[in-house]
Amino acid sequence: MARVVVDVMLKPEILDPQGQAVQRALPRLGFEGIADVRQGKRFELEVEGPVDAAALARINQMAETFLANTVIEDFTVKVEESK
Amino acid sequence: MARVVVDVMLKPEILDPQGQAVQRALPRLGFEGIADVRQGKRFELEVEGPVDAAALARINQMAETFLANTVIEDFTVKVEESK
Amino acid sequence: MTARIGVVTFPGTLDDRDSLRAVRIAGAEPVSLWHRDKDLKQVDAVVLAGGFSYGDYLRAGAISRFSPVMETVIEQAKAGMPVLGICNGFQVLTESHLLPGAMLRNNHLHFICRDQKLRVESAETAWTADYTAGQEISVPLKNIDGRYVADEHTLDELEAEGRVAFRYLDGNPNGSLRDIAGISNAAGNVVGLMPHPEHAVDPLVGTGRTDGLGFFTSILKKLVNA
Amino acid sequence: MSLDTVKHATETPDAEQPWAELGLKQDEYARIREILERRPTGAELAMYSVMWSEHCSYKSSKVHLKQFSEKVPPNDAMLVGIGENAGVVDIGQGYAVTFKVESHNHPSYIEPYQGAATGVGGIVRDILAMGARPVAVVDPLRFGAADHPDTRRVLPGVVSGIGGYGNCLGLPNIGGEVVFDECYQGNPLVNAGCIGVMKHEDIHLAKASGPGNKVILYGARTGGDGIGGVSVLASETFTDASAAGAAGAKPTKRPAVQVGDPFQEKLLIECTLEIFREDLVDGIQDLGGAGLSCATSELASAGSGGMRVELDSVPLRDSSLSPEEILMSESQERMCAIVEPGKVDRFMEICEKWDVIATVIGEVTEGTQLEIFWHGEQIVDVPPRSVAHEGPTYHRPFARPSWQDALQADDANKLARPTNSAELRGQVLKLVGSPNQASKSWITDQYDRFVQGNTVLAQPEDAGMVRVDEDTNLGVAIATDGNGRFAKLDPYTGAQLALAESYRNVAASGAKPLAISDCLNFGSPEDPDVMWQFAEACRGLADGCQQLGTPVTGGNVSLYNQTGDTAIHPTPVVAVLGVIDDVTRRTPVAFAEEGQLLYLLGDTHEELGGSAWSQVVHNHLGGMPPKVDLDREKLLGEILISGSRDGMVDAAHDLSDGGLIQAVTESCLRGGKGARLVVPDGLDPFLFLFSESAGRAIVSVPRSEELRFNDMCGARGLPVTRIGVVDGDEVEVQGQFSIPLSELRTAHEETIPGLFADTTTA
Ligand SMILES: Nc1ncnc2c1ncn2[C@@H]1O[C@H](COP(=O)(O)OP(=O)(O)O)[C@@H](O)[C@H]1O
Ligand SMILES: [Mg+2]
Repeated sequence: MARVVVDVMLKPEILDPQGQAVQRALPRLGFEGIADVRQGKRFELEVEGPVDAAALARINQMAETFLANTVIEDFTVKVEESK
Repeated sequence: MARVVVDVMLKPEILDPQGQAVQRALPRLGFEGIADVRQGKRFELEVEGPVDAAALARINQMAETFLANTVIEDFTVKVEESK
Repeated sequence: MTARIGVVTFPGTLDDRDSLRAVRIAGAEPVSLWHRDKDLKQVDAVVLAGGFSYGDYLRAGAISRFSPVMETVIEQAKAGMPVLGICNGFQVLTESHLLPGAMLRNNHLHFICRDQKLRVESAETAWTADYTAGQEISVPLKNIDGRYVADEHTLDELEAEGRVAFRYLDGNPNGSLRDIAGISNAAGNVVGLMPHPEHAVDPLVGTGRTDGLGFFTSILKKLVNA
Repeated sequence: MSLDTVKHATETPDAEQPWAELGLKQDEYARIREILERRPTGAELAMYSVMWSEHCSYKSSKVHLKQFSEKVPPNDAMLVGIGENAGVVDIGQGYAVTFKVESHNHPSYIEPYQGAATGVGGIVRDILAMGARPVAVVDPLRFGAADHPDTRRVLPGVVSGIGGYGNCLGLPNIGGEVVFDECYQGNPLVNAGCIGVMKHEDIHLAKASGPGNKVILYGARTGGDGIGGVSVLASETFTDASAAGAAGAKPTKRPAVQVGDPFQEKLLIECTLEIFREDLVDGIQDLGGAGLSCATSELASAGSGGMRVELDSVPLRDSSLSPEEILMSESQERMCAIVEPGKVDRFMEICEKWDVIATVIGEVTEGTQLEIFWHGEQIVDVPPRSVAHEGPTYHRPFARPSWQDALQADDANKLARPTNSAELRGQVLKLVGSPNQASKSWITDQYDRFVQGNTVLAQPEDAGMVRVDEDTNLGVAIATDGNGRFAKLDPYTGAQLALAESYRNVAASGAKPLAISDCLNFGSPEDPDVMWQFAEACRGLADGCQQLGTPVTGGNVSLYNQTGDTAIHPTPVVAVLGVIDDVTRRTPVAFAEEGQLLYLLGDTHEELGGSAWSQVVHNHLGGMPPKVDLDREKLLGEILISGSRDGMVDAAHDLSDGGLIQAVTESCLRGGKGARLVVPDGLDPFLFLFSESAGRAIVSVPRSEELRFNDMCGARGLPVTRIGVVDGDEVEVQGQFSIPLSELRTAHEETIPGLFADTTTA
């Protein structure tokens, strides 16, 4: 079984208060030198069968129509080794 | 500036209601062949200065104590090219 | 003669009983609709009630949008049937692209429950005819994903076409762009808003106001006079 | 490793067993061998160890809890008493109400969000299991010092966990408490309560009877989370527990904290209510602490005794689980029902409608043993009573702590008091803005209080109130209170003060107090000082309930709330449930009408021991807590209830922490109206404002009702003093000082957001 990872992040122009809150908290916790933080979602999909071009096309479509809302989010699809 | 990505996922034995909800919805949307879905968080950190061993050690510690709660979550730290 | 107004229950919908009650108090006939049924039981209008359908997992409204009942609701809404989306219902409407834009986590990241003052910006929609433009009302607000966003072009278009139906007053509670609390589609039959008019129909409970009843009397009059 | 079957256990009597790692004592293990007349199998050992843990067996506390049943006050409202998932009381018109408070303290320290969330989930399932629709939740909370860095981690997580779960279930949160004290630094208290409503005929009990009836497990799949949660988290000192949680050290390598799925629970609620409506179950039990071990043994024990379970049928999330782990798993959002064979199909249909997984895992048998099978082999063969109801009982030693006298001798009435009115004014502002007295709306605004459309009163009112019947306006009210500072000074009195305050809050809202539930939060029972506090608190509560006529219907004990040798303040939290025939008669706290007269009901004494003033101004804890007079509380309650019913009182607010000035400030800010106060003759202005004498309330009375109200108090013998009038936009104490409402509001409302608004839980 192969693992495909879909990362979904807010578009750069959309305010990301979660990322900002993390960033603001860092100095207080003693972590300096982080100029920006963005927080998004990571989906790990365990795919049955081969991850060929057809499968990837389907996963791209799934990300586009469902896993991400492209009004506000961008996504990337990557194939990973499964454990 | 370099980008470091911290992925935080629920440990495998911990219930992941969000991932399950996504997985259950997929067949209804016409996407078959996904055996499992886990949903986690992705943090993109823009790091000032060099991402050397010391910086990575600090980021690891930040992930361990703040970005993840290691009672229920695992994390990985990766250095990425910045755009 | 009265009108039949349907209220959809998705798994995780919470305010369906309140919406049915509001419909009844306004004098219309409440009809429960179930997410798995494509059949809308001949209702004249539909309310998508508040709550956490599918736990709001993935994104609020993202999973419900694909339910069988929504297939019919989307089709009928495009044909002119009045649809009101309250809170989670509004999120379902944006996810379904019946209304433009999207809902995001509140800028302060917390769930917020409070009595919220609004200005009714448009009395031209199917659900607001009993108000006057500029009227100020207070209804409960309660959500964590209530921040309305859309691109500048869309926002300008909504303003120009008079489709910003409600705006927050006395402080923006969640970072919604241009203080937008609710919008309508171009035809005015589909309206979505984050605050909960169905919780403001009985002076005994909630915040003790009845400012929300106008939504339900508006639609009833429109349907009965049609 | 080969399977440890009953047969194998009989053949290998001397095999080593990890009873100590599982938290059992030598004599407890010996007792198990005696019951079974052989060594237990691994699965049996697992069951006994979790069921005989402090959390499930109440082994240290039950000798003291007995009093709640023995000293039962005369009251015919009680339909189901202590011993079931929750008690049930009759509220008239054919309705019954069930309610209970439980703790989720230790998990909430380790993982604040999920610990608190699953705490709400657990108590809601208890209420559901009684046959009731859950209608509201409450959350009494205690945290470490407000400005301690770790409180910034724990509080926001706990609050979002309670909100995240409760809001998603559609349960209005109508009350609770937030208290800060450094004694809770490593041991926050996260108590959660729930109220449910049903018709009398819908009451369900947790028992399995009727041989041939099916045992159905439904809800979430069983996973490897929370294994041994009760034994590890609730029965050991905290240092061990956090190590176990963090490192997953014992008893298995799996974490003892669970992630909740409120969406699944919402489906479980709707599905279960539909199953009740069609009368499809004979007995039902929720799965909470100790999971299937608890549910199967309790159902069997309370029924005819015999049950056979095929463990292979349990739907799993993780196929690698061992049978012991399946029995111990505390996966959330599961229920277990006993169903007649002819009703199984319909039961399954309803589960399918709600997308809830349901599986027949066994059946009720003729015998008297609980028998569990795995891959066709028998791994458990026990008398269920011995697991569920006949656990060990400890008579732990207790003794009045050696430091108690010195603490009580350190009299707060001797602390330096303000010497002029400017100082008095300054202390008022300091008090109303101190973390414990400040407005909690930043927290409670994160909870949905409107959902279900029946909320008549919610925080910051004295009591939460929900309408039960839309046609008759019948309603119920609930308040929870506890003051660990008072209990530390004198646990007997402290427990009674918690009861009195909660009772007073319910009465102030206009409802008649009916019954109580409690959550007893204490340190280690192995410390005789703590055990004395516990014994005294139980005695005080039982005596108090007897005198007030309000029975204890159920509750929860949380022990081992301590860090090293230092225990938390003894913290009995008491929830009082009241009934009101017509919710339109409710009394809010807000002073809303200018010109109305303000009256103080009750007597004010020199009582500053444990007071908010002594804490805020002097950081002091010593002396004696205020005296309790429960007959007076009862009389005060009757006056408040009559005043509301007969329209003599427009607003009422009980006096407790912070004294009169705190209550006046809250009522003024709530109504947006000021007040002019006159210090009664013969009373020191400082004591008038800050004393915390019990049995008092302030009321706002329309001028037209003044005579009637005074006559009523006079006739019944309740001291009543006119103290001022609702007026203007400042609080003025004549001859002393005045403070504009805006200044009070800033002091009162900015503290909590100032401390926590910028926190983040990544
Ligand atoms: N402090 C207490 N006061 C009264 N009853 C209590 C108290 N603690 C526990 N009980 C009762 O003992 C029984 C067992 O408690 P518990 O184990 O919490 O219930 P459950 O098995 O539903 O979790 C319940 O009926 C509960 O109400
Ligand atoms: Mg229970």
